[in-house]
Amino acid sequence: MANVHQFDVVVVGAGGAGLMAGLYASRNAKTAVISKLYPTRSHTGAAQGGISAALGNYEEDKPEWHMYDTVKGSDYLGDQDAIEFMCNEAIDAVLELEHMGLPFDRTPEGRISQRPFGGHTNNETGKPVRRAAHAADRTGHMILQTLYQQCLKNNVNFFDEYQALDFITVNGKTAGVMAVNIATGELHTIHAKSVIFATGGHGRIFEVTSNAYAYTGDGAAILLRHGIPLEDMEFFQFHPTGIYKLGILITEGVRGEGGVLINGKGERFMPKYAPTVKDLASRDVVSRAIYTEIKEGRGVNGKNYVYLDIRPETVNKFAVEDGRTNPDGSKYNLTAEQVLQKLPDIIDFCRVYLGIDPVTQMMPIQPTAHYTMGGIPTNKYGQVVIDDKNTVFPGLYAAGECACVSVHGGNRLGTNSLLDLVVFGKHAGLKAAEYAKTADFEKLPDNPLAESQARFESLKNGSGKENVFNLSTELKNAMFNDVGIYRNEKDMQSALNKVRELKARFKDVAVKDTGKVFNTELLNAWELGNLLDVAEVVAMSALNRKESRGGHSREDFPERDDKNWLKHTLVWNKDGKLEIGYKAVTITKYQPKARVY
Amino acid sequence: MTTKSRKLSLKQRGLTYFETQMWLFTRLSALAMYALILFGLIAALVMGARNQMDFADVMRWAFMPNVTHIQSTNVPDVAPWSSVFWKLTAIALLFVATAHGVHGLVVIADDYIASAGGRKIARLLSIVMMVSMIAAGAVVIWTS
Amino acid sequence: MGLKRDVSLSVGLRYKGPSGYLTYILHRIGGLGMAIFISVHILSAFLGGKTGVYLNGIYENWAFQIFIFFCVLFHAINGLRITILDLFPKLLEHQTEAIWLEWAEFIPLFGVAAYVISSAGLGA
Amino acid sequence: MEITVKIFRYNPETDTRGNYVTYKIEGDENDRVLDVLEYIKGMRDGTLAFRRSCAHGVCGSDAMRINGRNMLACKTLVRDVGANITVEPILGLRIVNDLIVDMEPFFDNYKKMLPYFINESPLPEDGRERLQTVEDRARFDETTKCILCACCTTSCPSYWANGEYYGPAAIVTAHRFIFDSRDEAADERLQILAETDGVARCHTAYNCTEACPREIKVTKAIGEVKMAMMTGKV
Ligand SMILES: Cc1cc2nc3c(=O)[nH]c(=O)nc-3n(C[C@H](O)[C@H](O)[C@H](O)COP(=O)(O)OP(=O)(O)OC[C@H]3O[C@@H](n4cnc5c(N)ncnc54)[C@H](O)[C@@H]3O)c2cc1C
Ligand code: HEM
Ligand code: SF4
Ligand code: F3S
Ligand code: FES
Repeated sequence: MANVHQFDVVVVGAGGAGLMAGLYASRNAKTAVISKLYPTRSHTGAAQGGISAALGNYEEDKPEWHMYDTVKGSDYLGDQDAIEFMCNEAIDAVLELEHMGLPFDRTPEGRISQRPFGGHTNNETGKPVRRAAHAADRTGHMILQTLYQQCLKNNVNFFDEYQALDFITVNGKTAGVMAVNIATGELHTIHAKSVIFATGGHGRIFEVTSNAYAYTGDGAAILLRHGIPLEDMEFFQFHPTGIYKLGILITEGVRGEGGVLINGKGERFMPKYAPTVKDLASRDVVSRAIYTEIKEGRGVNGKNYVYLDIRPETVNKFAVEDGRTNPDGSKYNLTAEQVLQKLPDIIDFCRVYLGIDPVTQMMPIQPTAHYTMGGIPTNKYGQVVIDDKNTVFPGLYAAGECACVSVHGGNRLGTNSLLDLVVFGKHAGLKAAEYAKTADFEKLPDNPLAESQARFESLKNGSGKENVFNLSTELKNAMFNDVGIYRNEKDMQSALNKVRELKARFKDVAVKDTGKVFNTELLNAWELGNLLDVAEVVAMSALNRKESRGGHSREDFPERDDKNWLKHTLVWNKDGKLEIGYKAVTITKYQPKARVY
Repeated sequence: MTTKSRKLSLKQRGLTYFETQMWLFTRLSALAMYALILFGLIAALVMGARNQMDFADVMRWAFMPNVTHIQSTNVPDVAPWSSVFWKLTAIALLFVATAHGVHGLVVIADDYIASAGGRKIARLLSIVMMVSMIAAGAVVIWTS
Repeated sequence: MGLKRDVSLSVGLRYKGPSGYLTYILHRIGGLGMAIFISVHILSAFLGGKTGVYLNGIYENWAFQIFIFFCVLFHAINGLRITILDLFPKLLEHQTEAIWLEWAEFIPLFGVAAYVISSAGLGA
Repeated sequence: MEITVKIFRYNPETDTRGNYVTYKIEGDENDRVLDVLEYIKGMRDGTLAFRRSCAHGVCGSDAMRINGRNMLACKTLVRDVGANITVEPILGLRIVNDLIVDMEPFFDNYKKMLPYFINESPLPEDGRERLQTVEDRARFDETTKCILCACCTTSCPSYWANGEYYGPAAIVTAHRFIFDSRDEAADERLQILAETDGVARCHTAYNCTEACPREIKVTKAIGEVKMAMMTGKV
């Protein structure tokens, strides 16, 4: 058989999670990393603000506080064993990145610099604490680069611009993946003992999003087709501050540095919604606050946006009001130079896309679809678990945004995702290599390519009535408007119907390009198929959960309901029909209580 | 915590590499040529170039102050130009310009010759060219 | 499969950079021109006789002289810019101004010289 | 407003040379050129091939020549370039399909720079971070911004002439490590760059600096590397 490669471990995806997994797996096993984008193009590179760890480089901080904040941030839906594990590993994980050469910003003592971020607090005073380790406003970029560089140093095998199309399983065990070499159009079989999925999120189901074009939920959709459930897919994070209309992210670090949100009347409105931490409340809270302001007619010029203000005079004025000081107790005083130096990329985005200068003008922002809390269910070692009893699927792992451990529960705290990548990426890599040591290669089916080929062929041979671009636009609009920040029964039902209608129409999609070399049209169509599959799960899970929690807030059920809904949703695909089940939340130290910021 | 400053040895910093040395030489020789040309130009002016000669003559003189060049001007007294000093100056300029120019040719040749063998040949040829040019030029200057 | 990487002169010149390609290519042409000229010149002086006179004839042609002067002047001015910027990378901020300055020096100097040489050449 | 877009097309399976196709579409002056391309791909001709991912200038996928100059399609707005837009692939790399070029040679050069942190000395005893002053960190800040988009290298006349030249992007990467006070292999990298295809190939043409979408002062960084070679101070 042509184009068959054999590796102990194959990692699908070369973002932060995939590279970390690849790096660790390759130390103990023969490992390949395949990625549909060149690794440095992965969306981890877009992460701006920082990675959290209770290093305490400026002020006192503890992993327990980090854990509590994360649990609270998750609206008590996060599994506390996993959260504790992650927060305890955080310090070493960040230090390891530093040892790998990551150029963090520095404190005057030469240590890793940290900044405040939404939801990170000193548990004793309730005040914001500096926990986000950062490299200017391109922390993710530096993590991605550093990990890729370390992989090069360790001679990890890369298959760049290979898109995984299918997962191969034999006798309920992992046997490898199928991928297309985008540059030649050839299908390849990668025979492996362990497979790690790290394919990122699926934010492209929404109209306004900070996510990359590549965020099409490939990993989740592939596994869903193989009977593996998806967990908590109703929880999608809307980041409060995306550039108006474009959705490009303005990091929370802006508010960490003292920026404030201003409504159309020129008032700062966050104190109304979060009296203690104000603009630094967790994301779901801030997004809802902005949305409420807009709905109640206090958007700017009656439009769907408000302002984010980082002009030094505003920041310093409110710093006095809030009693914010420097770590040494001196007066907090932000200068224009500091803004330029700490947030260079943000300044650049504003200049390029808005034509404004944030040092002298306010930025028009609106909430933007940002992060997938749900995903492929795993335990804290990255092993994929396929039911409510946490049964492990042999040889299958997932990490990063496509996975749901779940450490983010109903709402992720800023900077916890990058941490999630490195911590669980590492453990998934270790476990996958360990499994490969003991397991044997499964015998490949006679023609492993058959199914993918058939799928591809049917895409190419559709009747050609439907247009990919139109279908995806309709999908994104339906999802953004009806399964967005505020949700209700009627809208979600209509979105679900819409998705199903689109799925039916997708069968007749037109693909004109018959070439082999970089046939992006065909691949885009294939990705749309994934988006539709994933969107259906999202809409269905959301419709099903009759309460408000974290990123999922329903107008018809505005309260959190711990009695009935303190549980994870699991959705399976059983022969084309979705089935819903549940899984208990692991609660160890912190019992659910009301969540106020 | 203090700011770290390191100093690398010649070898460590790559200065023992031919390419780096020639890079530096190209720039230094450029400055040297300016200096020598200016020197010749001033000499020409001092010796009466202002009213007896045309533009081309001055240029010729400036770029290579040897006897043959000066003979073709109207300067009455060419005798000092036969001195060893001016001969050596002219030869120095010749040497610097030739080395600079020939290495420049090598750089250009490298751009269009990718094979290691081809590059070797180009280099060999250029060394031959440089040596013969300097030798021939020196003979002309010295004997004129 | 695929198209070759060759970048032709005209494609390169159409690239809308900060005149980087133009100065680069003119510097090259200038250097090459001078190198050829000097070799020919030395050769002619060294050989003398008939061939010498013949070679002399080529480069004493006024049009050739304008070309050589162009080579010398452009190469010298641009070379000075490169030398200064290379030895003091801090000054690179002023690259654009440097290129402007370069043209401001080159154009009048070359214009005058070309006029002098050509009128002398045509007059003779 | 009406936007006229002239796009370089090359189908590797049928064409022996590229040609230009013009599309007229309705658009907004605040659209990104990438949006325009997406629209053309979506509604006019699905076979149009180009790379893209992040859509906001941080992944480096979509370097192309827009109106004759290297830019990221996602970081260029219609209002910046006007309603007549010409889009062509970047120069100096093999064109494989429409706007897509073969990036392998580019990344090969990157990989020659030992593009990873090297420090074999023992870690601090307390297991904490290696210390670095704010000034030392600032020393190489700018070159850490590189997203390997190849805008610089493919605008460099020297690279056009000679694909063996490592190119400005690779030197930027080397700079990021050479001037990192924690890294210990500055000498090895300088020696690699001292070879025939290293910094000596840079003729200070400055196209690279002008092309860099991350506003890295590329020529200056190269100049600093050259000076480090001369003075040995890093
Ligand atoms: C604008 C923005 C800012 C953010 N800022 C922060 C922050 O400050 N702090 C924080 O903690 N988090 C932040 N996040 C979230 C965080 O960056 C992401 O969740 C995280 O980077 C995801 O990493 P990943 O490794 O899972 O996926 P990615 O880095 O996206 O990698 C996915 C990989 O999978 C590959 N892939 C996908 N599908 C396939 C396929 N079918 N075949 C082969 N390969 C495939 C892709 O090529 C890619 O290499 C931010 C996110 C965004 C969008
Ligand atoms: C005042 C006189 C001169 C100055 C200031 C000067 C300056 C320079 C500089 C700085 C370079 C390096 C360009 C680079 O690598 O980027 C160079 C290259 C070159 N020089 Fe000169 N030079 C002068 C005279 C000459 C002469 C007399 C010759 C011919 C014999 C010559 C031939 C060349 C050639 C062939 C190159 C290579 C061009 C290239 O790499 O593209 N130069 N010159
Ligand atoms: S230096 Fe700038 S132009 Fe060059 S690859 Fe890096 S980001 Fe792109
Ligand atoms: S364009 Fe090229 S020649 Fe040098 S200054 Fe930039 S690398
Ligand atoms: S799409 Fe990422 S840089 Fe343009």
